[in-house]
Amino acid sequence: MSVVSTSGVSTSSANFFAKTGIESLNELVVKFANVNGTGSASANNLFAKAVFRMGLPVSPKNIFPSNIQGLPTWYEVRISEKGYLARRDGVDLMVAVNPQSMVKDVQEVVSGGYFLYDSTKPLDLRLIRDDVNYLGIPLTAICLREYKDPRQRQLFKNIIYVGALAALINIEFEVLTELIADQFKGKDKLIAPNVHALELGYQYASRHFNCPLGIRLERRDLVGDRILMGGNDAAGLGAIYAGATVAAWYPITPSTSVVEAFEKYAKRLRIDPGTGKQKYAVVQAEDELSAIGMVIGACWNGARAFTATSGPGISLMSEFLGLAYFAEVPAVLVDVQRTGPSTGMPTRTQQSDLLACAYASHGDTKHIVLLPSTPKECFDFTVMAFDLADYFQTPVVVLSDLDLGMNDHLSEPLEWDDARRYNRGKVLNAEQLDALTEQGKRFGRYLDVDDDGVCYRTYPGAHPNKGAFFTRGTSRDPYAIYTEDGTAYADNMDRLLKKFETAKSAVPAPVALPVRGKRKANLGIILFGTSVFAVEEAMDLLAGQGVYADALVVKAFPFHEDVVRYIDRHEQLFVVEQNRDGQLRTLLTSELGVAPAKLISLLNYDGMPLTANKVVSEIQQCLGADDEQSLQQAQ
Amino acid sequence: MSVVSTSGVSTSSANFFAKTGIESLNELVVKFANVNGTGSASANNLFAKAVFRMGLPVSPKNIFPSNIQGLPTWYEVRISEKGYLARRDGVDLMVAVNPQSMVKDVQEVVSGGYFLYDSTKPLDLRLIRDDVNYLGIPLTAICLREYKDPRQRQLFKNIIYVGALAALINIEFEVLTELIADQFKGKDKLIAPNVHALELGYQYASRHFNCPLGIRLERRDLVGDRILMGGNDAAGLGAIYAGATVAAWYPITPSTSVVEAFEKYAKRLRIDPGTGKQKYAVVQAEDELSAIGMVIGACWNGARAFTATSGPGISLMSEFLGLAYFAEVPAVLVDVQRTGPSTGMPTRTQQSDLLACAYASHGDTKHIVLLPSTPKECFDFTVMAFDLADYFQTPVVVLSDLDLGMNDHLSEPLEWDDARRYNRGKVLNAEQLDALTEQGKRFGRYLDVDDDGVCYRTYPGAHPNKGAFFTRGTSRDPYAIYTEDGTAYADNMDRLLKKFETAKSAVPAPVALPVRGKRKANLGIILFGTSVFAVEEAMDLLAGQGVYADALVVKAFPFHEDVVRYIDRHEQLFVVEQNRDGQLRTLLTSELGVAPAKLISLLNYDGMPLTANKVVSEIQQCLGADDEQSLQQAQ
Amino acid sequence: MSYLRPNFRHPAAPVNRIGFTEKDYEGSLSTLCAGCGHDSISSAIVSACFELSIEPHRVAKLSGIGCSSKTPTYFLGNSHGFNSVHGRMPSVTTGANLANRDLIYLGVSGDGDSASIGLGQFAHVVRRNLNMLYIVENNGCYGLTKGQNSATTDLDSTNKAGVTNPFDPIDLTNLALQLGATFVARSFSGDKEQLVPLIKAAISHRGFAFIDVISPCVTFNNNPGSKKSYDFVREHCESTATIDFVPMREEITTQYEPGTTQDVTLHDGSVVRLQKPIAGYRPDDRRAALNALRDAEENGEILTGLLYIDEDPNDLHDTLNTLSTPLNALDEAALCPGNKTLQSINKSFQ
Amino acid sequence: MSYLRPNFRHPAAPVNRIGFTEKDYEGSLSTLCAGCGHDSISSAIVSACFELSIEPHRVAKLSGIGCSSKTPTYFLGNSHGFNSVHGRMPSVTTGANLANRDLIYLGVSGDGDSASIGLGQFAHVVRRNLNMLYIVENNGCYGLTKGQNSATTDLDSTNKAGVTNPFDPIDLTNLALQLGATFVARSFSGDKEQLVPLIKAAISHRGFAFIDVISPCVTFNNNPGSKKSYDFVREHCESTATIDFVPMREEITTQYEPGTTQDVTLHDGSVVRLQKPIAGYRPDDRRAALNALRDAEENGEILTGLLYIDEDPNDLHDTLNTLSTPLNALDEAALCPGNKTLQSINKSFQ
Ligand SMILES: Cc1ncc(C[n+]2csc(CCOP(=O)(O)OP(=O)(O)O)c2C)c(N)n1
Ligand SMILES: Cc1ncc(C[n+]2csc(CCOP(=O)(O)OP(=O)(O)O)c2C)c(N)n1
Ligand code: SF4
Ligand code: SF4
Ligand SMILES: [Mg+2]
Ligand SMILES: [Mg+2]
Repeated sequence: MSVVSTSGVSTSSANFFAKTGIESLNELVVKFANVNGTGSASANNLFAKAVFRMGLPVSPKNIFPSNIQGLPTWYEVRISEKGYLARRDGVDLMVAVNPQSMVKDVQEVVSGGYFLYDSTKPLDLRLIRDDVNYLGIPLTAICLREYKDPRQRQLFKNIIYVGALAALINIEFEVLTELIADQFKGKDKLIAPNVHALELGYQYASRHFNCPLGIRLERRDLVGDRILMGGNDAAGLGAIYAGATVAAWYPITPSTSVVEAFEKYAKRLRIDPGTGKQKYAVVQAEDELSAIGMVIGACWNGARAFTATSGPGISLMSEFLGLAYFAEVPAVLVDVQRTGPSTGMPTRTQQSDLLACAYASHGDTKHIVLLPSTPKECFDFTVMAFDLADYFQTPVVVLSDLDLGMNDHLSEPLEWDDARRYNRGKVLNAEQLDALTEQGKRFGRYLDVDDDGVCYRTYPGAHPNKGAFFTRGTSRDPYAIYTEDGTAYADNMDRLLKKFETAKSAVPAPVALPVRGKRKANLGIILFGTSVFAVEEAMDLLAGQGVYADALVVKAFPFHEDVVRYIDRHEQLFVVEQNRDGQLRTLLTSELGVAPAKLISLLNYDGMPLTANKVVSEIQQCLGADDEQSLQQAQ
Repeated sequence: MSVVSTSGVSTSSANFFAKTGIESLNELVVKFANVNGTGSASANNLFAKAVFRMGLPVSPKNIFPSNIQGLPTWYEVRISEKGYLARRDGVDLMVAVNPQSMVKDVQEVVSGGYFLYDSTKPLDLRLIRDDVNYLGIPLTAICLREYKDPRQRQLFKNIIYVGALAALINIEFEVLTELIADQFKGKDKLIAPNVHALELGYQYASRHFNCPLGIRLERRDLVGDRILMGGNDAAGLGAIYAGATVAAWYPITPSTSVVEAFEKYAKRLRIDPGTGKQKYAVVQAEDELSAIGMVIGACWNGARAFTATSGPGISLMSEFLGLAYFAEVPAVLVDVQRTGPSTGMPTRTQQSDLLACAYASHGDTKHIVLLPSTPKECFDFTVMAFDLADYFQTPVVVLSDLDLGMNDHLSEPLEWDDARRYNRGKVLNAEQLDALTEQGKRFGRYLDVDDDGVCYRTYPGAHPNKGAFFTRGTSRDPYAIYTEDGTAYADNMDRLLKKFETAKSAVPAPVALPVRGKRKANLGIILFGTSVFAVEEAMDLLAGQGVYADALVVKAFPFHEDVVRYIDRHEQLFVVEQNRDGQLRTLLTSELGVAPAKLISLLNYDGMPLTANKVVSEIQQCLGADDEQSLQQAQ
Repeated sequence: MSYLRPNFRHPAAPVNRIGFTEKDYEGSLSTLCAGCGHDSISSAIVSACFELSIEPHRVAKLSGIGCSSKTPTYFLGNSHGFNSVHGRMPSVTTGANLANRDLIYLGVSGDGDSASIGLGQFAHVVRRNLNMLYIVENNGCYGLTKGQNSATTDLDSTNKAGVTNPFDPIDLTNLALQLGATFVARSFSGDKEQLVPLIKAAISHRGFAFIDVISPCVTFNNNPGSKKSYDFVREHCESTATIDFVPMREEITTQYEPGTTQDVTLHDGSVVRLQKPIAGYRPDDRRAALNALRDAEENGEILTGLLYIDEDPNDLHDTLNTLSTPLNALDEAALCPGNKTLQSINKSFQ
Repeated sequence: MSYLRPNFRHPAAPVNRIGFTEKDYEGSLSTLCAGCGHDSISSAIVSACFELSIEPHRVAKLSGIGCSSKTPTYFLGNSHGFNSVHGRMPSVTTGANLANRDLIYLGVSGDGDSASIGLGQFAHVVRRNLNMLYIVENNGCYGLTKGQNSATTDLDSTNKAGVTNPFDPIDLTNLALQLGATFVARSFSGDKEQLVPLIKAAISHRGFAFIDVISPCVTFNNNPGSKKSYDFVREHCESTATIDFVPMREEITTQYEPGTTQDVTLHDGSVVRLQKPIAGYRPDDRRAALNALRDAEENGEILTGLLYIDEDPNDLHDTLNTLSTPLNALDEAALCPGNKTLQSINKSFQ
């Protein structure tokens, strides 16, 4: 039966309930449709954080435009006590406060779902679906009544709907007030007004709707000591812990917050108590070519330095990456991928810089690329990147993406072993240089002394008359002397290849995702980065349909030998990637000699994070009905 | 018996003959060891051109340092009436006029070969091999006697040894004098002194040695109407014939002479007779980023424009290449490859930019790459590049290399069909736009009207109020309107892929090299570019050893379907490339799904052009003794 | 989202010499922040082109990347536009101009686009005296990437993120003068009275015309140090570490007499002091212009107006002596030497 | 191939304060053309470092790509060197300096390297006032790529390939002054009397020191328009279309008094007129320096000497307020906050 709202403020003809409202406990998707620049971000974060504090796994996605103010922006929150963190199609509850996008927004609501809107003005009839429940709240009217300052009216509108949600889906109000208190610690005068706004919404909802709805939350103890953090914060923090002292960068979405995080923490943790001076330097360069040049100069001179960028920056840095590869200078880059090519969709995610990074620059080059899937891995791999760059004297790219970098993710807490020491690699100091001479040995910058392709270097100024050498992008002999001799050149290129081989055992090993229920897997999946969330969920769904898969999450290029083993164990593999051209598949075939026929590409490249449904449907489609049978028999 | 030279000027203790001098008619390698900046180039060219004019196939290679004056430089000339144009190891006659490199030079002489040197000073004893024939000519002394001006002394020294060679290996003297006459037409006062210098050398040699030697030349009629030309000249000329009107470039070895040739011919062939004004514009940009930007701007605006560069330039241009790919703007690039990575060996050859060009820029991109093997193909493919770029509205790279571009090659003569019309692709003019409106159709810049992935474009200013659109590197809908809609983005990316598919049938087909002697081939070879010369010769040598191969010279990326057919016809293939990482093999596996196991890499990457011996020995080694047997039985 | 003007067309709207109304020079809706100075510049461009009776399709609009570089979408909807890559508009425009010398080239850029990543291309397009109008919409920050300092940010000013700029700003008018620009001007986005005539003059100039337009970023030029600095809303956003709140703002306009100076208060309360040269100022002396710039700078003033003009310079086409017919209009007949010539070229290689 | 000096060491060679002979500051053999101005600059650098009694290993040599950029191999053989990529020496030097503020940074570049591809980096390293000596070995052409015109080539001058330059040259000293450089000088490669003291002063300057050294390219600054233009050998090479003949040349030297001007005849007979400021010239007034430059330019003279110096500016480390200990000398203890802190950071994300 359709209940007409009795809102004291306005009555919207459309404010009624559908025959059946969906029922769901702790498994739902709530989506906020806002206008950017209206201060909704803080309110929406508050919502997600509250769910998190109720012990429920939560995964928010910010879907924002490449502009600053006035365009539609969405915040999609998946809550799942099953622990699924991937995006899920279909919105159970849409908080639609942006008239521009309402037509689109209402279509996204699942049948029987809920549509919360500002009922100050009556609802446009085109928006009415008879299988959706409409929750009208006169947000504007309430704000007009409550606040004088037009900007406060706009700001608190957001807090009010969060208050309403607390009533509607049963968020513990104390959790919200506690969060407000935390947030405005020190600025106490801000606390009361925010709590008041929450109450306004809470009360309105409780008064006008029978709360809680069929979709609601209940406290659980499912997040343990996990944290809710963005990958860029974690990467920036990783650079702090790894001992990076020089950061050179050029602003670009979605990587900007990596260096911003580094600087934020450096201001707190890297000021010399005695002098108040900085134990770090951050330079906003004039462009990406300059940024990577500074990083290479600093690393050449014995500091740990890094830059953060995105696709266009990688293209601009490629000449310098070739220099660092060939001249063997360490460098650390964090590439937070966005949708390419060119400027593409700067505020959407993708995994399409893999080839550009692995083979960056003209000539024969190969670069170490690390592939994190979680904020914790963003932290760990960034730390590791500095050790690898120093040890192998070559650029190392930490390949993140917009989804991982800019969205909050539920992640294992960060850890640091205080016994850990930085591995600065093969660097000779004055004493060692003198010892060498005593042994009658001559220092050769590019001599493969240890037969692992990794040579010894010295820092400028290390010794008054020993160990100085000339670094260059041109061909040179083992003693760093310029040469155009073909054999010397080829030997050096072979050694660089050997060095890359050596790196295989030093990079992080892939992570296996076990088959569900102690079955034998009848197919395998290879993936990297943020595809892991959808694949984890898809493996459960597939198992439910009798398709048992195991999976391997690749963590680095060059490929660890475990990748080879995994591939050998399977006849048929799906390679899941968020790009158009199957870039990981290309690397697997060309670097490991895997028969392409063995690798089926499963691609997602529309800029939105991968969903489990997409994985399941593509795999089912590909297996086809009959295969599916045979698979089931096979069990 | 050792004949002591009776040179009137100086007697060199080392001037004797070995027991046995090699004998060879019209099959030899003559190498000149000079100091660069001493004017030897013109003399050495004279030598090669003379051999060519005697109707003999000749293939000179310039092996020069990355510096301007004072370092060793070599000019290696292979003469082969069998028609082999590849480099060949081992020097039959070394003209050693550079003391710096003599130790190395003498080692390169084959046993029984000849070593011509300046006997003004006695020969260093360390240079004496008892299996080499030494020909001492007091070049410096002669010049001191003959010329006052020190610079003329230096210059004519080179002409004198050419005169001597005429006597020693029997070059027709009239051919030389005729060449001098051609060269200095208009500057007649230069002719006599040059001829005189030739005679000085000729007479000295005839007087002091029993000329001709066992290695000598005889006129043949083997070159027909072929030309002796460098690939860069041909490419520059191709741009003239293709109607290029804008050339924007930045100097870099070995591509500089492409634009220089374009400008040289434009000055002759592109001046408007009436006004004396230029029907072309050449701009030396401030760097490669600017050069490709200008090319893209000009092509966007309806002109045909190109740039020429080498590896480092490709790296710097990659951001712009991604823009042109995604925004669909034509552009033509000539990449004359040198030895990478980074600055590498700027004056040595390599084929290592293939991947950097095919997948240039971040994100999912694929670019059309044409692969010429000869100057004629440099001309034809450059012309074709402009048609392909216009038709497919995308960058096209003509991938040459230092060997092809800067060395003279015996080539089929250039041809032009005067009936040929430029294919400017799908461009709508004012009338067509009006017609469209009359048909009630709306112009959509990115509408796939013909279902081939190729859309219609308009030039700026085409129509007062129709057909204007916004070109951008960001995502847009079929009507060129900015969008962040995932489906619109993905559809567009799929169309770009479809367009690339369409291109497969438009690019030049591969060229098959038939098996020798009507045998059945028992192995296949895939190659591209300048590897063809060594492979042609190797196929003969292998046939002589009972190994019968056919080969396919790939001419373009994306791969023509004939490439697929060829690969399917063979169980086992050698992929011959002049790079370290097997870049063509990578493209074949990832783009065609060929099993990597089927493709054996045969790589040469020391910066020197590939030799037939290298190909033969690697193939034999790989086949192994027993395989070889089985192969022979198989016949 | 802000509109350049209401979207309906007044029946009796005034038409120009070629029968177009001002509306015919507009573009699509702006997606910039309400009150953004860049929108004022867009409407000034619209007015200038309308008043000059330019055929819209004879204009090519080019830009780099940034809020400023987005604006070509918001004016001259009947002109082709090219939103290229960051900092590279000058090279793309150079190529376009070489291909067709008959169009009017309007390049729009930002201070980040031109003074940082694009400084090299800026300097070299000036040096080549390309026939174009180059407008830098100078807001002293990186708007589109959320307000980082740019190379034109004032020394010691603090941006919304609280970062104080320790470097001297680059004055692009100064640089343009040094590098030989033949038309150099500066104005303020809100001063249509000054800006529109300058744009008209620049378009009419045959050669490189540069206008540095000070264009406040209402969102990120939000200096906490300024007098209006206590701000409930800002504190709220700061403590939630989200800078996604952009209050609706009015465009800032101003109007003042030649020879006078004018203080303009920006949205954050900070003040810029603009100066117009005295009536007698003769903009034909490069050196005088440079000194005038320094004088103003030393008094903490920003000199606006037409600073320098060389009435009739050689543009790049003159320098290269290219044909008067646009190169993109030449066909096979005009360009291809034909087979006979080719055969004689073959001879020279035999 | 030319030698900086004979390779044997005189027993009684004079030693400096720290007991080094001049030879200890030399590098490997130069592979530049005989008589190349760049070699003169290298030996001036050697003398300057010797006279300043610098420990060679405390110097880091950096360069881009070009004949000029090759020279760091030819001096200070006991110093680390970095021959980076074309036009990017400034950024690499910036990073190096940030890593270790205690070394002396000597950057060598060419006019192509700095005024064309590298102009943006040049401008921004000036703006940051990096503590370094930046030498441009200015030969007005691209030597290593065989003599194309560069952005500093004189207007209307014709190069060896016969191409006449139609563009105004960029004066890097002028640009450096505009952009706030704190030490700006110009000299001539052959004028050791002027050059050596300038290099010493520049090295001693704490901040960005720029020296534009005019350095003739004996091979490609070979102007057929000059009086010596009839040249048998050149004609020979021209008609054979090979430019591989480089006559042996003597280095050009000169010496003249402050306040005077001096005509220096280059190898091709063309003349440069150098001027030294009068004794009273006070190099502490940026504006005066700019005007002096223009005066000289207008008289067709090239002003040399120390043009401007700011005795005690803030270098980049002062601006960034970095620790006095070099950053590359800090270890885990100094840099890593440890697990306890990390756990409290975890809390802030719960
Ligand atoms: C190569 C590259 N680097 C970085 C970016 C990110 N980016 C976009 S706009 C911008 C700066 C814009 O500043 P400005 O030119 O002043 O324009 P405004 O937004 O201030 O008008 C940057 C750095 C990019 N798009 N491309
Ligand atoms: C990215 C890139 N583009 C082009 C080149 C080719 N190149 C080498 S040196 C040089 C110019 C050198 O000129 P300059 O800096 O004046 O040095 P000079 O040789 O005159 O001393 C160029 C263009 C290169 N090495 N790298
Ligand atoms: S961010 Fe600033 S520059 Fe960008 S649109 Fe908003 S106000 Fe304008
Ligand atoms: S080419 Fe010119 S700059 Fe290069 S070494 Fe020779 S003389 Fe010097
Ligand atoms: Mg800006
Ligand atoms: Mg130079």
